Amino acid sequence: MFRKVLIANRGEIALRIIRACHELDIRTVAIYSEADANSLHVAYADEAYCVGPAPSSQSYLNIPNIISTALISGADAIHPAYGYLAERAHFAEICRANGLAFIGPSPETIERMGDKAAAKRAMEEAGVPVIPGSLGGVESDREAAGIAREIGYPVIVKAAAGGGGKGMRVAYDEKELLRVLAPARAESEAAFGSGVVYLEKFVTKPRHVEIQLLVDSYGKAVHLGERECSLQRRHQKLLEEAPSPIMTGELREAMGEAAITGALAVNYVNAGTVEFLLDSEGRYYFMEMNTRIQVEHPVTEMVTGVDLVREQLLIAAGEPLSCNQEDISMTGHAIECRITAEDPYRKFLPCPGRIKTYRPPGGPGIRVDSAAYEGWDVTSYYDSMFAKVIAWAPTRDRAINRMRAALREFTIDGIAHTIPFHLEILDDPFFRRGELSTDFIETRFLAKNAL
Amino acid sequence: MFRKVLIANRGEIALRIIRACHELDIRTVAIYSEADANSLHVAYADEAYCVGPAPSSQSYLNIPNIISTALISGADAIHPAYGYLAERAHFAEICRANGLAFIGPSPETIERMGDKAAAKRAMEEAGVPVIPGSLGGVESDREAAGIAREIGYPVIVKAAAGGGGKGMRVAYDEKELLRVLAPARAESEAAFGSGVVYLEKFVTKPRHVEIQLLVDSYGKAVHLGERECSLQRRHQKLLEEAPSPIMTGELREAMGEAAITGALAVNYVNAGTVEFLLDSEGRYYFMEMNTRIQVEHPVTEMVTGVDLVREQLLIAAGEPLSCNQEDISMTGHAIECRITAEDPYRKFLPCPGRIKTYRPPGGPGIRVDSAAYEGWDVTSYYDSMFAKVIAWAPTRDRAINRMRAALREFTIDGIAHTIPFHLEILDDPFFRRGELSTDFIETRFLAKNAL
Amino acid sequence: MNLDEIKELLQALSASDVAELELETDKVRLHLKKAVVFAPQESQRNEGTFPRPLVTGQVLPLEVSAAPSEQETVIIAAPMVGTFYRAPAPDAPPYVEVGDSIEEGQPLCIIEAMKLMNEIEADVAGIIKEILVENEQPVEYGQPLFIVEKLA
Amino acid sequence: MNLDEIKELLQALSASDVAELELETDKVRLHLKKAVVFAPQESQRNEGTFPRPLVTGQVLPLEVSAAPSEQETVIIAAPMVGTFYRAPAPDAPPYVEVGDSIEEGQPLCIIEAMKLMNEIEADVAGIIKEILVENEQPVEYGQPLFIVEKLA
Repeated sequence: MFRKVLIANRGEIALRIIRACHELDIRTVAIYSEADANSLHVAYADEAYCVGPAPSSQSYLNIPNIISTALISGADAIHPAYGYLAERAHFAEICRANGLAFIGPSPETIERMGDKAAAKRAMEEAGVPVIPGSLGGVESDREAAGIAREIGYPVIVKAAAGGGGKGMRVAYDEKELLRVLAPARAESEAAFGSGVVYLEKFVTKPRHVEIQLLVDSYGKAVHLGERECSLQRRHQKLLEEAPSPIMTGELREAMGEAAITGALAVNYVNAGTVEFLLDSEGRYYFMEMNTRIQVEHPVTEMVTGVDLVREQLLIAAGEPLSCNQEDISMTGHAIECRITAEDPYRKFLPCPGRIKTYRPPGGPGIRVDSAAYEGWDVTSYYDSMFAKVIAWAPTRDRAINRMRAALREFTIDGIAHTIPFHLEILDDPFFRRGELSTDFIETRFLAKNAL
Repeated sequence: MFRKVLIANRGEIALRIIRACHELDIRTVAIYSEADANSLHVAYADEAYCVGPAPSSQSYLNIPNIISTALISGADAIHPAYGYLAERAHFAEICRANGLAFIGPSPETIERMGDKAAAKRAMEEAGVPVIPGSLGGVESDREAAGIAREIGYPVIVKAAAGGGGKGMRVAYDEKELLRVLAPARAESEAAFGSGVVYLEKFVTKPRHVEIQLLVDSYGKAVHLGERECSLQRRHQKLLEEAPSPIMTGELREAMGEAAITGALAVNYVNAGTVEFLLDSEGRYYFMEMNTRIQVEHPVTEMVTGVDLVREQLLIAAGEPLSCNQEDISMTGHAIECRITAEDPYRKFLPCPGRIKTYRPPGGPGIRVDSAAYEGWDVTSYYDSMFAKVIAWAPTRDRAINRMRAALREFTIDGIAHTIPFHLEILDDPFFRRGELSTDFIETRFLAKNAL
Repeated sequence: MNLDEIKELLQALSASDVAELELETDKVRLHLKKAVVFAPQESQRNEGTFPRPLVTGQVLPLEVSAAPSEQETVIIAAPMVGTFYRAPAPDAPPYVEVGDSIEEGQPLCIIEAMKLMNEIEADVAGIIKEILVENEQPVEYGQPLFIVEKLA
Repeated sequence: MNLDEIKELLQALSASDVAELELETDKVRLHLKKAVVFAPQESQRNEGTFPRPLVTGQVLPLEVSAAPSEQETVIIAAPMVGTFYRAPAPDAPPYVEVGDSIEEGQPLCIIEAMKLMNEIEADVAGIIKEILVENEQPVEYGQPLFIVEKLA
C-alpha cells in the first residue's frame, strides 16, 4: 500500500480523498494555489505546498510544480480526483515516467476514452449499444433517407463540424427529414463553414443513467449499480440518485454487464463510470465513459456501503478486488444535492463571497461533503460547488423528505446559493413520482417556475 | 399520525426529534429556557416558546408551563427524549389527563421499571436472568455461607441501606466470606446506621451490553440487536458501539429473546432498552430497563437502517410495527463518541464557554448529531454533552479508523472538550482488540495515562 | 473655541469611525479619544437568524425609552406560560386600562394555565403606559405584558 | 482652520482607508487617529489553525522592517516548486553571499524541478541582506528566498 499520496485537487473532493487515505493510514500531501491558503484541504492534509498563483492554469494545472511537489515530498502516488488533470492522458504519462502511481486507468485508456468518436467505435466493436447513426457525413438526401429507414425515426440531423444546437433538426418521418436537410446544411455552412451533416437516432425524453464500475489490475470487474443523473441544467448535473426510480433488476443486470464488457474491452483499470442514455422503452445507448471518480459517487456509496475512493487506492496499489458481483447489493435510496454559489433566481449567476454563517445539517442518513466553513471565501477562480448533501433512507420518498429537512436546516449566509432551488425540485410532483428526463429542469421546471 | 409534536427537551436530542418529525411532515414545537434562546432547537422548530429561566427545575422540568405550551400551541403529543421528564411516570400521567399523547410507555410501566427492586422482581418472574443473590438482608454467617454456596463464588457483600462502595466486600471463597462479613457489617453500621448486608453474585470484568427494543401497542415486539456500552467513566457512557465485538448470533438471539420477554411481561410499549451485565463466560444478567430513547441510539440506527425516533412516533400514534424480527439485520459496525465540554486532562472538569471555531467532520460513514455552532455558548446550566459523532464502516477496524480521522478533523476552539481523550481510546491496543469491561476506563485506561 | 463647538466635535467624532482627535492652535489644545465601545461581531450575530430572547425575570427596566422622561419605566412580564385575560370574567370590566394608577399587589390580569386562573399582581406602583398583549392571547414565559411608569 | 473644516476632515477620514492623519501648519496642529482598522475576525482567524500563506508573485515589499531604513526592502520568492541550490554545482562557490551587491538579471540560485536546473535571476538591483533558505532545501511556490535592499 502507498505510504504517501499527493492529492492534485482542491475543494470537497480533496477532503474526500484525504479522509480515505487517513482511514488507510496513508499520509497525505495537499497542493494549493495562493487563493486557497485558508482552505480546509490545506488544513486537513498532513503536508501542504503552494504550487502557484490563483488561476488554475498556473496552479492546479501546473504539472511541473505538482510533479516536483510529489517528488520532493516523497509521495508515491497522485490522486487527480475529478476535473483538472483527472482525464489528461499526458499527466498520467508524466506520473508514470516519474515513478509515481497515477490513481486511475492507464494513459492509453484515458486517451482512447477521451476521444468521443474513438470511444464510441470501441464500444460498438465490444457489442455495447451505441446511438445508431450514419458513420460519417451524409452526402445526398437519398442516402440520408436510407440511413434513417435503417435506424428508425425520429432522427436528428447534426452538423459534423459543430455543436451547440446550430444546424440541428429533428425529423419524425421521411417527409420531414427531406424538408429539414437543406436548412440544416445551410445553417451548418453559415455557422461552421462546412455544410456536412450526419444523422443519429433521436432519443426522446432520455434519462441519463450511469453505471459505476470497479476494475482491478487483474481484469476482475464488478458494477455497483446505476445512478440516475437526469436532473441537469446546461449539462451540469444538479441532483443525482441511486437507484434510478425506474430501474428493474433485469435492466440493471443488462446495463451493468454492458458497462463491464465495454470497460474490459479497453483494458480499463480502477473506478470508472459508463454513462448511458436510457429511453422510455428501456433501450440504453452508450454516451461516454468517465475515467475517474465522479462528483456524484456518494449516492452509490450510501446504497452499497462500498467506499469507492478507498477502492481506487487499493486497486492502484495493485490489490485484487475483495468483492464479487454477488456481494454487491443496493439497500435503500440515496439522493445528492450539489450546493453551488450561484443565484438560482438570477439565471444561476455565480455569487462568490464570504460565508458569514455556515451550519451544515446533521442527523440520521445525512452525509455532508463540503469544503466550506464559517468565514471562508468562495472565490471566483474555481468551480462554484462548495458542498454536497447526501440523504439516505430506506425508500425514495423518505430520502426526499430527509433531504428536504436537511436542506431547510442548512444555514448559509453571506452568499447566494442553490438550496432554495433544490427545495423546489424536491417538492415538484413530477420529481416525486420519478418522472425524469434530461430536459426536465430546462424545459419543464425552469419554464414553470420562470426562474 | 400526529399533526404537531412538542419536544420537551433541548440540545442535540431535541434536534434529532425535530428531524424525525419534519421527515414525517409533523409540525414541531420547541420549548426553551431563557439561557437557550439562541439554541438550534429553537431555530429549527416550527414554533418555539420560552417556558422559564435558565435552571432546569424552572424550565425543562416546569410541568405546568410545558403542558400549557402544548395545549396553547395545539400540539397533540409530547416527546420527552431522554433525561428531564422522560422517565417520570407523573408527567406521562399528566399528559394523558390533558389529552396529549406521551411518546413513550404508559405511566404504570414507567413507574414499575423505575423502581429498580420492583423491576428486578418483575424480570425474575418473567424468567429473565437477574443477578443471583439473597432476597433481603442476611442475618447470620451461616445463612450467608449457604446463600453463597447456592449462587456460587465470587460473591459481593453490600450494605442494604447504602451505596457508593461503603460496606462492600468481595469474597472468592467461603473462608474469605466469613472473614469479611463482620467488617462489612461494621462499616455499613458506621456509614448508614444499619449493619444489615446482603449478598449478590460478583460479576468480574463485566461488559455493559444492552438490547434495543421496539414494541407496538398491539404487543408485537422486535429487538434490534445489542449495543456495547462498557466504556464508562463514573457510570457515564463515553463511547458505544454496535455490534458488541464479542457477540455471537446465538447469544444475540438469546439476549434479544430475554429482553422481549421481559418487556412484554410489563406491558411495555414504544422504544426501550434492556441493559444487561455480560460476564466473560457469556452469562448475562438483567440490570435495568430504560423506558425512553437513549443517547447512543444512533449506533443501532447506523447498522440496522431503522430510524428509532420515527418508530417511536409511529408507535405512539397507534401504528402497528411494519417490520418483523427476520427483517432486521445488522450490517457493518458503528461507533459513537460523546463529545462533552469537559477537560479530560483536568479530571473531566466541566468547561463551559463560547465556541469560537466549530467545524464538524463530514464524508462517508460519518454522522454528526450536534447542537453546537460557531459563536454558541455552552452554558453551565445543562449537561456538558454538545455533540455526538457516529462512524459507520463495514468492519470494526475500519469504523475505528474512520472515527479517528473524523475526530482529528473536528475543529472546536474556545472550550476544552473530550476529543483528545477519545483519540487516545481509539488507539488503545485493548480497545482495538475489543477487550472491554465496565472498569476499562477507570482502572486501566485512566490509570495508565494518569489523566 | 467655545463649549458648543467642542460638543459639536464630540458628536462628530462619535458618529465617525475616528478614535482619536488632537487639535492644537496657538490658543487651544484639544485631545479627544474614544473608548473601545462595543464588539461589532456580537451585535452582528444577534441581528441574525435567531429570535431575540426576552431577558429574565418579571420586572425589567425598559432601556429604549428611558431618555426623554425622568421617570423610570418598567416592564411587567408573564411569570408563566398561559392564556392572558384582561378581566376576571368574560362580562367583567378589565382589571386595568392605560392611564390607570396601580399599586403594588394590585391584580392586573389573569393567566390561565392548565385550567387554573392565576391572578398576576403588580409588584411596582405606577401608571399603566401600555398594555402589550391582547385579551385571550397566549403568552410565553417572560413575555412583556404591561409597560408601567414607576412612581418616583 | 475652523470647526466645519475639522468635521469635514473627520468624515473624510472615516470614509477612507486611512488610519491616521497629522496636520501641522504654522497656526494649527491636528492629529486624527482611527480606531482599530482591520477586520478583527480576519486577523484572529489567520493566527489560528491555518498556515499563513505567502502572498503573491516574485518580488514583495517587506513591510516588517520598512521603518528604520530609508531603503526599500524586497523579497525574492520562489517562482516554482523545487529544490533550492545556492551554487551551480556541488563544488562551485555560491552564486551570492549576504552583503553582495547584485544587479538585475544576475543569477542568485538554482531551483531544481523535475530534474531540470532553473537559474533564478534577480529582478531588482540591490544588496543581499538575508538568505532565507538552506542549500538543498525544498521550496514551495512563493516561498521567500532572499531579502534584498533595493538600490534607491
